[in-house]
Amino acid sequence: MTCNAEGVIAAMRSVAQVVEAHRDELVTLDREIGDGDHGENLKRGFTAVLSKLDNAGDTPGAVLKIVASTLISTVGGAAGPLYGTGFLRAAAKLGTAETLTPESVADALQAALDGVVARGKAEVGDKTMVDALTPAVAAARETSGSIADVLKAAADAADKGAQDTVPLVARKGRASYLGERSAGHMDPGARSTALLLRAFADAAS
Amino acid sequence: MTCNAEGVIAAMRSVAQVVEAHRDELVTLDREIGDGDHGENLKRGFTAVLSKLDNAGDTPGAVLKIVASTLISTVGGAAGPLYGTGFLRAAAKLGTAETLTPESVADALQAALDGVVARGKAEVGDKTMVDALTPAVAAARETSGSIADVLKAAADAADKGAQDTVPLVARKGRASYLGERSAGHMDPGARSTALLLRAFADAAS
Amino acid sequence: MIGLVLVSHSARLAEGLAELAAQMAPDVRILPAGGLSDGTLGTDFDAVSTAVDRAESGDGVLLLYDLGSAKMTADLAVEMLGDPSRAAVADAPFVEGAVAAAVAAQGGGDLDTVMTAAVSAGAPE
Amino acid sequence: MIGLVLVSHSARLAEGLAELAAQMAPDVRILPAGGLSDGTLGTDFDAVSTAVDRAESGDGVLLLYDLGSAKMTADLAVEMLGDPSRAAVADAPFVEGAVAAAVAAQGGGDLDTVMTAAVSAGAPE
Ligand SMILES: Nc1ncnc2c1ncn2[C@@H]1O[C@H](COP(=O)(O)OP(=O)(O)O)[C@@H](O)[C@H]1O
Ligand SMILES: Nc1ncnc2c1ncn2[C@@H]1O[C@H](COP(=O)(O)OP(=O)(O)O)[C@@H](O)[C@H]1O
Ligand SMILES: [Mg+2]
Ligand SMILES: [Mg+2]
Ligand SMILES: [Mg+2]
Ligand SMILES: [Mg+2]
Repeated sequence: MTCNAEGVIAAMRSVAQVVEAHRDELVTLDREIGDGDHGENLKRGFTAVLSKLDNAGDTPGAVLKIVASTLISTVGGAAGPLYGTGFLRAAAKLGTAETLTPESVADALQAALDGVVARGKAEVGDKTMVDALTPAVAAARETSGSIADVLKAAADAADKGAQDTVPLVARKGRASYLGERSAGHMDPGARSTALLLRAFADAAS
Repeated sequence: MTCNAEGVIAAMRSVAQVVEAHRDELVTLDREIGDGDHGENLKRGFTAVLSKLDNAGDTPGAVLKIVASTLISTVGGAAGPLYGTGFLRAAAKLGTAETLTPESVADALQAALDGVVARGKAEVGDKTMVDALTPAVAAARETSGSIADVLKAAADAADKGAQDTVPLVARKGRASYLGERSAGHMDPGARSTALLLRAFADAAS
Repeated sequence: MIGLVLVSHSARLAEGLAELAAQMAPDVRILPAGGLSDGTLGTDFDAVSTAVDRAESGDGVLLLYDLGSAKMTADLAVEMLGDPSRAAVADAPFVEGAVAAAVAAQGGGDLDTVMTAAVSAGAPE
Repeated sequence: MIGLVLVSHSARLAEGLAELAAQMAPDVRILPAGGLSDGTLGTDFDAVSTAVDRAESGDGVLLLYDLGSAKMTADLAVEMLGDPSRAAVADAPFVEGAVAAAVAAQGGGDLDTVMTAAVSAGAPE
């Protein structure tokens, strides 16, 4: 991907496609331990994002800011303020830089994680998207190489992090109402985080 | 009043009239420290009672049981279960006796108070109808004489009990939400209890 | 499965809470019993009693209420049941308790378990 | 006078609670912000932000919420205000807190007082 605003816009388009393609999977996961709307929430959010992407901004940060505010306004579930805050903090971290670097991508991911944690107060092990995003950020920081390398490492780690939520008992979000019964299911938000990062990685390679 | 079922039915008709006449006063009192519906609640309840009084029963207890279930079904506010339980317990106390005596009237009042307290868990001083009914029962028990004498003593004591709620801070019911601001107003339920007892006393004399 | 009855002064409040709680408990009978039949605010004893009957599918019913006078109506409805041990009134925060109780009922909990879920519910994280 | 915003996943729940709380607080601005614009369950950030604006009459706004994700939406709406100190989100039982907060606001309490009334509200007696 080109590492400017246009590249981020193109990446967001493929994220939206991936979300659409995995809508039903995310709904099914959320039906097991939540209210069954995570796929629909994200689909609604990223469909709205798609409609805002033309001329969304001149810098990666500006584009992510639009993505953030659109998700906040349209997702309608916990994922709205969480991903919204994540994209917002990433945008702020990138500032007015015209292009991304491997380092700035890792920094942006770190800022996104910090934002999600500030918003939702979840810790690793609570069976949330934080369980996918935390190892993703660590992997991104440890990886040297291209932006594609950084994002691929992040996506791989997020996949594993999402898988690792299966045995956990939820302590945050709706799934926490289920107590022990939440064990044995993958957290839908962790899964969607892994999907988003994979879409970014694929777009960058 | 004749001390049989017919007399109780006649007394209930005048209670209904008194409630209707004092609807606005009770609404105004309840607007100060509650939700402003006590007069309307009781009017709705006793209007429904009126429609059930023809052939309501052959004993005072049977009549009071109809009154109780009608109030429970129609009042719609705290006064419904409270007065309903009071009348129900009074009815049970009177059993199948064909006529009232001064002693059975005092016993029935005591049973009504016990029922109101069991239902609402209020103590004297909490600024509720219990503050009118408690002294009324004590006065009824201490009075020897006719049924009219017993009920007049009860009504006089209830009037004073209701007046004495003015400076109190409410600890039960909606008025308790107001805290200190509930002081300086008469409790609407204490006032309606005094009105009911006065109507009974007048009917008996 | 335990059924739930939501006793409220407002029809809309009870209905809205029923739809919220049903989201995570699709198989639980959750019966709203809110407002008076003329549309004004208040609790309707007969509506509550009917809702308790409808919520019962054999394992018992938990009632939740919005304000103190609704609790008295709920208590009375339980006392007047043929078998009062088949239902219980939870002293729980109305919304938080109803959602937690619905999830516990969906999980197959008995009346005690569902009651405990309701009364120990706080604002979720 | 402090205004209130009731952030819920359900339009009916928020509206019903607003009418319940208004009973004892006729002069308080109590704005329901429940559900998504398509009528489904969820929290609508833009509706919450608009409600905060409308609830503000100069003294500040308290927001209450039904479930954790509604809290996050409420927090975000406050942070995005021009002056975030003009509003606050109460970690309180939704129904009980809203009624207590409404009464406290009606009594002329400031934002701290109304917040305290909300968070210390339990099931009333
Ligand atoms: N407090 C929290 N911190 C981090 N993530 C959370 C939190 N609460 C919920 N989540 C994430 O949000 C996901 C659910 O999102 P979604 O279904 O869109 O929202 P809702 O639960 O409001 O229906 C969960 O799977 C979890 O990953
Ligand atoms: N727990 C209680 N115990 C005794 N009396 C109570 C209790 N709660 C409320 N009351 C009485 O009920 C009266 C209010 O009745 P009403 O206005 O009909 O009901 P609501 O408060 O539900 O609108 C109060 O004035 C008080 O006397
Ligand atoms: Mg969901
Ligand atoms: Mg949802
Ligand atoms: Mg009232
Ligand atoms: Mg009322």
